[in-house]
Amino acid sequence: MASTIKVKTKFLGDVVQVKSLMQHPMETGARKDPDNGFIIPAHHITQLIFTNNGKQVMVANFSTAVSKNPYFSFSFKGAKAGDTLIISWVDNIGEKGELETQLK
Amino acid sequence: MQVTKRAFLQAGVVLLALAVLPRKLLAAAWPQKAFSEPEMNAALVGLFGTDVTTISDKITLKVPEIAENGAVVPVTIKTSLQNVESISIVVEKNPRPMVATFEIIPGTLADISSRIKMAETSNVMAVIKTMEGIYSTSKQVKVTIGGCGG
Amino acid sequence: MITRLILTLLFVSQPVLTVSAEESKCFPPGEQNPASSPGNQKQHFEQQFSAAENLRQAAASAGAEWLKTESLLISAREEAASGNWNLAVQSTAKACQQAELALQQAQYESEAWKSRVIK
Amino acid sequence: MNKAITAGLIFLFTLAVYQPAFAGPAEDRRAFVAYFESRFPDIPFAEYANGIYAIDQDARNQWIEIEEFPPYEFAVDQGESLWQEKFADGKGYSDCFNSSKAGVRQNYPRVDGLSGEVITLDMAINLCREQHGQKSFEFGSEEILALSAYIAFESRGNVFNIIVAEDDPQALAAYEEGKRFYYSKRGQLNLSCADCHVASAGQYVRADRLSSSLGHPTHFPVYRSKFGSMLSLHQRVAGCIRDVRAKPFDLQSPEYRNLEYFLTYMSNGLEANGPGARK
Repeated sequence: MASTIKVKTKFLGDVVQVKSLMQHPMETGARKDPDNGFIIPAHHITQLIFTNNGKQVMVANFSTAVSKNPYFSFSFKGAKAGDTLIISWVDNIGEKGELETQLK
Repeated sequence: MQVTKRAFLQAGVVLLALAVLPRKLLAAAWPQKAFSEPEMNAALVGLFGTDVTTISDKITLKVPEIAENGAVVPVTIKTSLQNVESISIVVEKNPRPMVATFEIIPGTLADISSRIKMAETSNVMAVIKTMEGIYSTSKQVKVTIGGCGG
Repeated sequence: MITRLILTLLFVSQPVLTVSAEESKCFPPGEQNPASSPGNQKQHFEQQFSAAENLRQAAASAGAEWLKTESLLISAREEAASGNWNLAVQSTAKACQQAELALQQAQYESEAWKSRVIK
Repeated sequence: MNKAITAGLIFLFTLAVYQPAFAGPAEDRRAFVAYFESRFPDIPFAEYANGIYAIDQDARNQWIEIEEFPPYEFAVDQGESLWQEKFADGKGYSDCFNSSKAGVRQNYPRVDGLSGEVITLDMAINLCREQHGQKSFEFGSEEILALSAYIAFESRGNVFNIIVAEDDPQALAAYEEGKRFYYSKRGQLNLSCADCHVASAGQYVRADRLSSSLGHPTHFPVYRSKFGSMLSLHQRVAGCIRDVRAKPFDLQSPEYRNLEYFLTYMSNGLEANGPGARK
């Protein structure tokens, strides 16, 4: 089973740049199913958290207005190659996704 | 002192993190109230306790002039303001204007990018909360009804 | 700014698609509803419908059927089933006209496309 | 004037103005490329592979942002794992595509020597499955889009080289059919592909700018933000057909395959750069 998260990291001097992409429908709860006309219930990531070697480096809080298959990028200092970066998301119905990667 | 208090909290978070990692998410609660407000000022109050922000030219908000597709509008926000605590994206005319808010932890740069949905042509506001205050800058993004997709 | 969004498409000159009343194989909708008896209405509708359906199929086999022709005929059937003869007849007439124009378009295009090839 | 002279004059006149409707494919392509080069003198040839983003700068900037981390990467990953699966007889896709996934995209569509039919990449994927006793995928399904996305990704940078052999009547007939389809007006709006994507390329239709046909097929399949999913070239064409208010044909119908053959031949020399990201 492929992960629901993809990540690319790059060192720029002492800063590491993290780009991430999640596979998630990000349903707003206002959209109708084109097949039957029923409202599709809201289903969206609420929090996306990045933890480097056990230290939280980013907490992103999302509403339904973040695009489908969300993209998020940020940068942080104080990391070195080989550090373990954990990316995890949780959504409004309790589903979760997680990916562990080594910085390079 | 604010800095000390923050450092103390930070240490607490790390300890907690060590205790419950790897599966548990430990962030502050998801700001449900701010995210459900249908009106921009109320959304700002929901998140910051006030809707008053100081317009700052130290914030760079990169958005397209005309969105190719309102469902996927690239947004980049960065700032040279110091002691940044959070960055938020607010779309004035969205049904629920608060789009996302990012906690900037010490060591993390105040420089983020994402892609957001816009219901119609609207001002997009980048709000930066620092230890000193709440700052913002806005830009209009036009959202058009497509023709046939090119 | 606004001018950028205004339709600026300039299409090359187009033939006007028309089928004269004498040439048309479709029943004009006005003559379709003598309302003498329910049996007559049904019979007239069925005649009109099969003329339209034949033309639609001819347009389809020429690869030229228009988007809504079939759904117009489907809704005509539904209206007929509930006894709304006027609506049934109107939908059928519209579908028939579309099919006829589509066929004319295909016929015209069988040669006309050649003049558009970039040389 | 006597009748003989009149007839003679008419004959000479006919000779002078008569031009065969059939120009060779190579000649067609030169004229096609030359048209766009004179229309958009500032756009280098290779840029046409990027579709509308060769023409529209504001849209291009947003596209570049999407390409920072394009959502089609999930489809490429899925396609890779599908590619590696073995069929019941122990064979795999690499046995059908000459052991190599690279160097595939740019050779499709091609004309099958036996049947004379245009074989597109999507069709070749299914033919491979059938040959090895597997059920074929539905055209437009997630699986076939993922596989074609992966194959396109692995073929990136290779240059399109569609062959229409001038001594192969079946290939020429398929090419001519595609060309006829391309230039024929259709639908309630009475528009041909060329009306929008040649004569009006770069112009606005409501809020959208029309792409140029040169380069149309190079980047498919694409991730369409509008749908939040992958889309094949034939699904895109079906969208156009619907937009001119004509009834669309089935995916992988002879009409669309012939059109793809013609269109891709027109784009020979451009790089395969799929999968793409579009609004």
